[in-house]
Amino acid sequence: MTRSDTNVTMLAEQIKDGARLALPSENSGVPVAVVRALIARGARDLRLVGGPTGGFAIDLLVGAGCVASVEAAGVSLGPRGLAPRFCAAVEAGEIEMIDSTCPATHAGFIAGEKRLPFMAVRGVFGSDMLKNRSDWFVIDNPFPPHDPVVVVPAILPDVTALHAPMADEAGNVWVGNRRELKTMARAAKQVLVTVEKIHPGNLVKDSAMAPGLLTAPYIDLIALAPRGAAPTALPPDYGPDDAMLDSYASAAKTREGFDGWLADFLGPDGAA
Amino acid sequence: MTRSDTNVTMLAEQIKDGARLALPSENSGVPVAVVRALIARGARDLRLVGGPTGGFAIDLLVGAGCVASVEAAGVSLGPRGLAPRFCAAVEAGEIEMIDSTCPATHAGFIAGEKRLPFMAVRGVFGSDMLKNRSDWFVIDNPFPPHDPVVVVPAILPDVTALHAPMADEAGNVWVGNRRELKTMARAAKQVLVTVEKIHPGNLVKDSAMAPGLLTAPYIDLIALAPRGAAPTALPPDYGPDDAMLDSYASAAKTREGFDGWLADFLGPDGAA
Amino acid sequence: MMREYTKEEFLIATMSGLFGDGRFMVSGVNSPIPAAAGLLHEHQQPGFFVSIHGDPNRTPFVDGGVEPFDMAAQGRLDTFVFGGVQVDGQANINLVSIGDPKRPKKRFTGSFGAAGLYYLIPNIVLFFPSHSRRSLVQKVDFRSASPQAPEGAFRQGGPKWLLTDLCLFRFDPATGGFELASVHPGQTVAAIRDATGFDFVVPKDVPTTAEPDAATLARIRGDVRDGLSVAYAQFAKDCIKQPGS
Amino acid sequence: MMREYTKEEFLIATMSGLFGDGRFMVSGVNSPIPAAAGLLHEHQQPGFFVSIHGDPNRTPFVDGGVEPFDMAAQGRLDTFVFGGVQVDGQANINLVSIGDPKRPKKRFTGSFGAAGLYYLIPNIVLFFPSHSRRSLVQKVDFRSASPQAPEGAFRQGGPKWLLTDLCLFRFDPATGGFELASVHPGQTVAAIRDATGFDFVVPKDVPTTAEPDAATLARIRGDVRDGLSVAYAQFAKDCIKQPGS
Repeated sequence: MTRSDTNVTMLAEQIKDGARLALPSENSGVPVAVVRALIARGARDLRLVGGPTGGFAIDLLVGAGCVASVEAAGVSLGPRGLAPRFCAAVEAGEIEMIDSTCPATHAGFIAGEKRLPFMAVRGVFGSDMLKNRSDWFVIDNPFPPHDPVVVVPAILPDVTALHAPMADEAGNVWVGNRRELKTMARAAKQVLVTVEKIHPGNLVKDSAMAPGLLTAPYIDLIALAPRGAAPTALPPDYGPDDAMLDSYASAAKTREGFDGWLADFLGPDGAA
Repeated sequence: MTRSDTNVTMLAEQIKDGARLALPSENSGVPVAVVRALIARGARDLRLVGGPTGGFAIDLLVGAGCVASVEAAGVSLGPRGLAPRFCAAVEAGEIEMIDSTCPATHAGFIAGEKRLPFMAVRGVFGSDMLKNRSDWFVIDNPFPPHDPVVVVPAILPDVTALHAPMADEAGNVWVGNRRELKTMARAAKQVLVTVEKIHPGNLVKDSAMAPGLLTAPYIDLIALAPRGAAPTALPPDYGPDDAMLDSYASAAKTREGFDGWLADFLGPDGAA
Repeated sequence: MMREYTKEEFLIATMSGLFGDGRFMVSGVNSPIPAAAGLLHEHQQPGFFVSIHGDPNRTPFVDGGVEPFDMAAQGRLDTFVFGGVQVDGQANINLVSIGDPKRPKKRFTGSFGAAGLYYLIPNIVLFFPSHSRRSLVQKVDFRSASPQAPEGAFRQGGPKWLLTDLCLFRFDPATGGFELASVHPGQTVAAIRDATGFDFVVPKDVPTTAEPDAATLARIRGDVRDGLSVAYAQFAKDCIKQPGS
Repeated sequence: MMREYTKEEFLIATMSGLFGDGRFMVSGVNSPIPAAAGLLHEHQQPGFFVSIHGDPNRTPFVDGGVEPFDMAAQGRLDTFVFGGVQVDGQANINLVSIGDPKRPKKRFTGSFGAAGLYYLIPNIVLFFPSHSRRSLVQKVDFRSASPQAPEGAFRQGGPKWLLTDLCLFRFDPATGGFELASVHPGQTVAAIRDATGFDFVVPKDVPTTAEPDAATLARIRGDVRDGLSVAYAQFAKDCIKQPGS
């Protein structure tokens, strides 16, 4: 086992069973290496929050039996269609699905980042999310014209885990234009990051790179994990592994197919 | 008159007398060239909003008689002490001062950026801003524990004007880590930008530079204005012009001193 | 040369005609026809620009997932196309599930941004390319987005059109229902009634949806096909004819 | 060697002792003594870091002016020093004006972030280095920040100490008033009463504020002086002695 494997495993150990775990949307820094370690460990009862949506990683965790609930504005395999294990688990009543809508999840994370109790969001009226969710409701705008407005509570995950193109030696992580990752991280109690590589020096002093950084004070642990987001894409470093995602989409249509695919994915050391 | 002078003048013409004009905090991209053009034109009744504070430019505009009101969390010359024309104008009752506090102004701009009617802000209780401002008040948090929380309305300036290190040929402006400039721009009805230089190509495609961009869709007009923020600093391009700021701080202590300094600053063509 | 076009080419041309005089459209995940219609509209409406998910040259966002929603709130996002599993006669759309949502017969993706954007984007086109009583229903099983708000609610946009493979409906915000705007070539009002699970208004004269002219088809098979191939190479190849054909 | 230190060195050493076991402090505009006290505290408290306005190597913010306020809300900003024009016996501070604020006799800068941060930062030190009845008043003319909130208001911080050039007060959130914590060398309780416009509690035994020891002075004149010179070269030169003196 290489040192970086050890680190990813240690990092995944920080995510306790039952944790409320926020994960980036597809192709936005999904920490697949950590997800793999969680499955290898046999993590249970995770309460996932998509940022604001999810894909391969959520489907994988659900299929592997690690998940109690999913809060997301959408879960899919993108161009490959529905997320088969996620859909099957919802249909079988095996997980709780907490449907959201993107701007409401963003608002919840922003409120979390600012430790505000709530934030308003435009629209959402008439939707069944508003009807079904006891934690969303309509108040009167306290300002003229005192129109009804939907408010949602802060989202404060136990852990936000993400994968990024690089960290620097000072522990700053470059997330580029995925600004919502900063928000999700700052809203969380604990922040775990895997990266492609360690960049020498301190990127805060690089005026071009600084605006894309999630800086060291927000981060609890960093581990090296080359291609740690694969098979999902990590712009600008790499695109999706189409062959692997195709094989997943096809295999995961059935329970048996998924189990076989997962065994291959975990490899011979995969069993916890 | 050079082309860039013409452009700054044209750009300043967009700012109508009486406009609610948001300006960046000191050393964060203050559009001094535009301020100079406003004074040369004899602009009147501007309602300035500091982002969230102000310094040299606000003092200059106030001293030149261009200002009806200032909304800010603070106005000062930084290491050079109080803003003399601003203080004199408040003491003489010549301008309306609308005192704010930094996080409330930030919250107002963020609400403006999202076109939300209001936003909550932590603290602020017991302050005379809360007492004096009819547009700030306390509501009950709609979520448990239903604690009192201060809410402030969206700030929607008529114009946000700023100076930046560069624009690219596609009209994107790089503001680097001055994230609040993006927020202030997106909250405004009109956005006017001066820049040090035009960068070839399209920086949206440069993953390092992209996170620091205010992109073209948000911007109404761009004009070249080399050293357009001087004598204030424009990191990372240049620091403050200490000699000029020292001479200002000293001269502006009196009405006569200010008038003489301003005449020099405007130059022989300065009279509108 | 009549009818010398694919179903997709017809829908691209028709949809493009619904995009009006706005300036900015975002086409979401898995939306080749809306993306193509946006590209076509760029030629028809100077100043119009379509952002295409999956095309890095057409992704002008630099502040992550929040930015398009803030842009919509700012009135900078004029046009959007929503699909779904079901749509009903009140323009409620369902992207979530069939059956009881707590224990659905069939689960789908989720609502994405629809519930918010439904109040912010002036020109929303609902696109259901498989017109049947299973997709155009009396009442959706789950409301992912609804135009039905309490009185006085802020609204700067909403659904305007419902385009299917059989016809085009116009949504009337005053009545909260659909009116048949045109029937596609070869279709009849009766056939559309048969295939539709909700009631709708039928005006006295129902025009036939215009067929794309030669210039439009040439444009679709030229610039649009090229531009679309960045994000949707397979679709462009399979569903749009070769240039000059 | 007794009293072989400047007034500023004494205040730096004393203030540093108030910074407790927090990890992150931000020192604002025009705050050389707080900045120096922060630098000194870095040596006394492992893991402590002071951000200094004007020192690019000590400005870890990458998201503009909002970030420090969000950090404060997140509980990541432990220590802050506020000054002002006036402070009263209820720890209200005034950074705005003397007289009627609508038409003040004297206008100052404004409240900056104090009104919000007063509820978010656990360890707030008020610093009024010119102790007199003009600055320590019965009732401030303008409340830039106040700890007086409605019942149940969210509060994770507030003023803890009031340091002047004559003494140190401790703020008691239970009574909402100040208690004399120590008098600086050479001062008396009576002199402090004389110079103070508000009432305060005087415990039976009032200690004298400790003087900085030789090691502390050496540290101030060494690393602290060097570090401070980036943002406050003139102050470091004028108010801190040469190393070894």
